Amino acid sequence: MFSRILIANRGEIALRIIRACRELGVQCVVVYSEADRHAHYLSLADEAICIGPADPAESYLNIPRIISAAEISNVEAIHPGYGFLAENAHFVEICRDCKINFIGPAPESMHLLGDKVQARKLAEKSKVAVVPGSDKAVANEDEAAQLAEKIGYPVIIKAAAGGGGRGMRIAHNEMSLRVAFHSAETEASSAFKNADLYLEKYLEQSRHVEVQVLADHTGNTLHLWERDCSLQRRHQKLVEETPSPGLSTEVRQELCKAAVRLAKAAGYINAGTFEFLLDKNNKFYFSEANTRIQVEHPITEMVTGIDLVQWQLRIAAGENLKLRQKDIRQQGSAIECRINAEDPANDFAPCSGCIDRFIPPGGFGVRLDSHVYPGYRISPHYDSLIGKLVVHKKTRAEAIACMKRALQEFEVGPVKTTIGLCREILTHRQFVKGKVDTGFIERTW
Amino acid sequence: MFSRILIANRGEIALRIIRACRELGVQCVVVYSEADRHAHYLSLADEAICIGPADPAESYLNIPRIISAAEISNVEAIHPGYGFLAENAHFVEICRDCKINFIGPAPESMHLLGDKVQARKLAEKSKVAVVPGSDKAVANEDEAAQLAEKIGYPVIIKAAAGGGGRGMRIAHNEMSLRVAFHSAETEASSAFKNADLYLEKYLEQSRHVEVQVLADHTGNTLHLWERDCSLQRRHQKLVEETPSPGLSTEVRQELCKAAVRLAKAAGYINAGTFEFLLDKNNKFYFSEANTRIQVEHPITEMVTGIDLVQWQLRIAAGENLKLRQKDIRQQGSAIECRINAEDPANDFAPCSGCIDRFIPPGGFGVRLDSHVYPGYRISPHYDSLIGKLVVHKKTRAEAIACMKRALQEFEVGPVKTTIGLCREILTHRQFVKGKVDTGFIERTW
Amino acid sequence: MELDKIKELVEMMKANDLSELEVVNGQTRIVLKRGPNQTAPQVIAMTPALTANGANPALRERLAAAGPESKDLPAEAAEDEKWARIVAPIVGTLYTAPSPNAEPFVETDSKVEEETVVCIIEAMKVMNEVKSGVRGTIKKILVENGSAVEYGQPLFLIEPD
Amino acid sequence: MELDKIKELVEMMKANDLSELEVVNGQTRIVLKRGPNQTAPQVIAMTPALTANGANPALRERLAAAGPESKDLPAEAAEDEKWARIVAPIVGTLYTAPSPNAEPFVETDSKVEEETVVCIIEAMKVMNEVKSGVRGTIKKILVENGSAVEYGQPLFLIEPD
Repeated sequence: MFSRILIANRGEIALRIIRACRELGVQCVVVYSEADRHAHYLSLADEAICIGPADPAESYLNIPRIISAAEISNVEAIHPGYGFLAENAHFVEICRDCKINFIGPAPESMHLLGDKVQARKLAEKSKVAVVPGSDKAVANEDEAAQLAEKIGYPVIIKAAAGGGGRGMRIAHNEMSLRVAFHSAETEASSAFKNADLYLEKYLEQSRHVEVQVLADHTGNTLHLWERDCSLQRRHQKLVEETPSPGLSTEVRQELCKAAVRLAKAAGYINAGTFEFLLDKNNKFYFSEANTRIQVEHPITEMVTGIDLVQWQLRIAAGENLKLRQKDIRQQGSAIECRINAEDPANDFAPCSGCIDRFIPPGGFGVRLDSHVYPGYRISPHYDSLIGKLVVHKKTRAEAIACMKRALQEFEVGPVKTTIGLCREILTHRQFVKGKVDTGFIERTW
Repeated sequence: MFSRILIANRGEIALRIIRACRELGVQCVVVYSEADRHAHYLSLADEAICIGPADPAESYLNIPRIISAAEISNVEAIHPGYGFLAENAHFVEICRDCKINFIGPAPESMHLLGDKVQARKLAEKSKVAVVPGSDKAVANEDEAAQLAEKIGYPVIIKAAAGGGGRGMRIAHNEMSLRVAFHSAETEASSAFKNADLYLEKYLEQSRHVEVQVLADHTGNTLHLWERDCSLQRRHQKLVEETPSPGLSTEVRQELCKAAVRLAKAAGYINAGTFEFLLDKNNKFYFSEANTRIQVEHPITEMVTGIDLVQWQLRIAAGENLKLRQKDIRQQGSAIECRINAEDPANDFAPCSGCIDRFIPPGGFGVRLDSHVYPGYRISPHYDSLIGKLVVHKKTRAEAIACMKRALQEFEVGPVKTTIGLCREILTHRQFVKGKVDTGFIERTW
Repeated sequence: MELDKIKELVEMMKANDLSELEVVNGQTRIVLKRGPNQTAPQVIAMTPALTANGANPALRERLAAAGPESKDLPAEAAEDEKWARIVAPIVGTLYTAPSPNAEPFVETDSKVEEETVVCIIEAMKVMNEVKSGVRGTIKKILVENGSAVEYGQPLFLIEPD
Repeated sequence: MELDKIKELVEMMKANDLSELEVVNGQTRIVLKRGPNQTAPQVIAMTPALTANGANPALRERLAAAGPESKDLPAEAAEDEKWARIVAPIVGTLYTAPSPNAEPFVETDSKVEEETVVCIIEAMKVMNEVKSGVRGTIKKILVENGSAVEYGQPLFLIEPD
């Protein structure tokens, strides 16, 4: 195991990695920007190094500053968390050049899976269905219109290098396609410095179901079952659960095996997620891979009892999985609600400012991952996630009851949050029946 | 199931019961004294009723006031929590007379098990070993001295009606016995209005191991495995864990079966605990029964996945256990640390006053049961427990690592707490090896 | 302390961005607090209400309103402050008259002695008489016949002689 | 207590940026608080140090001491306040001289121009020259040769001309 690592991230995921390090007895150094100078989690690390001003480009996204911090703090590895540099293959290559271990997959797998066009080819080779769509980047508007005509509307435009919903557009006819193509191109170009777009059929009333994978250097590639993340708003996940209420045992098995085939085909090592769309007829299509730990990883930890972040460190340090597939059981039901500092009444505008009141829920079945405490200041420079509320109970009905009471206990002020919306979702008849799809939130609220 | 119950307690256990009610969809009314008027948990109940001033005799221990509150709030049952009226058979009889369900065992079992002399007889009939000692209350000092001579020093004097360490004295010779007898008599008389004392051999270097039992009205009596509560200071438990590191599989099975025999012999219904001492030779002796939910119940919930407080309500409402013994598995390892507002540097004097800083730990494996939040005022009228920090992991080693990092994260101020002492205990070689006994804390700190 | 004087203090607080002001002068005590978002200062009567924002706003309101040291409305506060209160000594069901068809024990403007029974509280089938404890005039009846009252709940406002 | 007197106190608070004021005089007691978030009056450079009580006190001290807004000692603070600071523009290893055996770029009392190189910070094998940015006299060197510095860390105190 490493004796000392650097955490190149902030907020709740930095704290999550600090916790894993503490439990493994690994020293951790966390970098921070000036905006995070007073964040409490810094004091829980063994060292904290200021790397720049609030602007992510000058701090958390700045490769030279992070590598320099790793060098002066004498670490053996860097954990990138999620977001920022987590899926930047160039950063992984630089780590390799500097002889610093990157806690994640090799840059080759990242390149392969990070490019959506290449990932589709991989899926086809692995006999995993993909949504009908373009086999490569669409050259221009006219080509897009032609293809859309062929596969049928509605279609979705995605940035080849994208993630987290940015650069995505849905078009229901040629006119809206042409408009969407331009704005997606601009957004992709500025967000990812890569204007490549591709196009696929938009599956209406589909569920978003993803599979967690862990793989070691010997090729032992295991799945940790699925997560259902259908509850999204503008492609941003809001409520996640496992097991997925929309899967039969057979489809679940097929789906998880497909993810393992994909991971093996990509030579994948470490923790990763393979995302699928499940259509109305329970047919699933590979959508994309996330070559990093995901925000919603805790629900998988709860039902399997396996600490994913600890395993990320272990695998990166050369340890092999002692587990076999049949040891990984999906016990009980887990739900996560993302608590964002956003104002649902004001089109989910992010709220910044000081959190004066913060009374978290607790008790049996409740887990909270949050870097927030009374007096915490939300910086406008970063995302609005202030906590992940997770419950784990024997049955889905009990998990829903537990989440409802936990949301009820959770007090945050004066900033506005998604707590109230989550309560409404958990109470909604459709959610309780397990009959939701990716369009549910936008149709309903 | 009941539609509405009254919670006749305060602090963390009142909150615990509120949570169980919320998840079951049962309305709850909580009583409070003037000292608890501003406690946050009151706002989580459906109704809160002030029943008197801070002095427990005028509020939480006052039967007429609690019954009157139950009457005006139109409830079907009363949950007594632990402490206060929880083991008061007279209160249970009054509830029965007033046609209010008492969430706990029948007064007859309570009488039988609450009297230590009768409980010993029951154990002998059930073929469960008891510590050598008096078969009935010791009449006076001379009789005590005579008996002590017969069974051999050291001996322990206990109040027949006692609990929670009050009225207990250890004597190593006749002189100390005579002194101890008098002070124990005075204490028992004032604390329990019953001066009866009994005497038994004091088992040195023994472990305190107790068994959780659940029994329904049909006689289905199940154990939920054991808890090891050897880490005590002046007979007050401080750290508890399950499974007990001091038990072999055979002894564990025997012990748990003995508890079930005792529960059946007492006609016990609802949740209860049977306490045993385990001597150096792994021989166990029945010590006493607690006819209520216990402070340390969460560790049992973590390893079995069974919500004990919800089952208390269900059983009291006439529901039968759907479980069979073989369904109840002890999965992983759980530890609880009691966080008390006490100053270890000042002989554990309770601290009262305002808690300004309260940053609880979180993340994977951590459960916190606490009614405290920043701005909470600790009243000098009640016990000093401000929270129960519980962890649950696959192995004992992982649970210890998790507890250590959770204690490290936990910030409470300006009042002094037992957090630091718990950290020292969790780090101590003897604890890590699982080699502690009931005298460990007092010998070491 | 005249009302005008309080008004002036309030204006001064606003103008100077004061958050809190306390003046004690012999028997008189004035506490004024101004929140960051409030335009008008609140007169606070010593006891902070529950700050909770939890399950049941109705309960919170009830708790806030029913507390022995709280007020219904800030406007009434100053006036009510002058009067003494008779509070519930026990929890139970309150009756304002000795029997369903009888006259009430007291009404607004009733003169009472210290030993005058002002109401009955039933607890565990026992009727407990509540005495005024103060000699004076009943100015306000705060509870209805047959209602449940909790310990310490204000029942009557009385102007002592 | 006259209103005028309170007004005067308030003016004084404002003028001196006091956040709290309490006057007790026999029977009279006055408490005034100003500003929503201020708990203490602002004196010199307030360092919002980490309030944490967590894993590593050493780190906390280091963070508190190393922050660009912090001071070594309150006593020195007033004096140091007069001087400008040269802070680290990047994170890396600082060298006070161009090579191991060379003379340092600057010493205490060195005169520097805006363009004078005062040290080098190595980051990812690149030597980055740090220029004074201010014309003046170096009064204090806060870091040692070869030490690791973080972004914004004060390196030199300089008395501008």
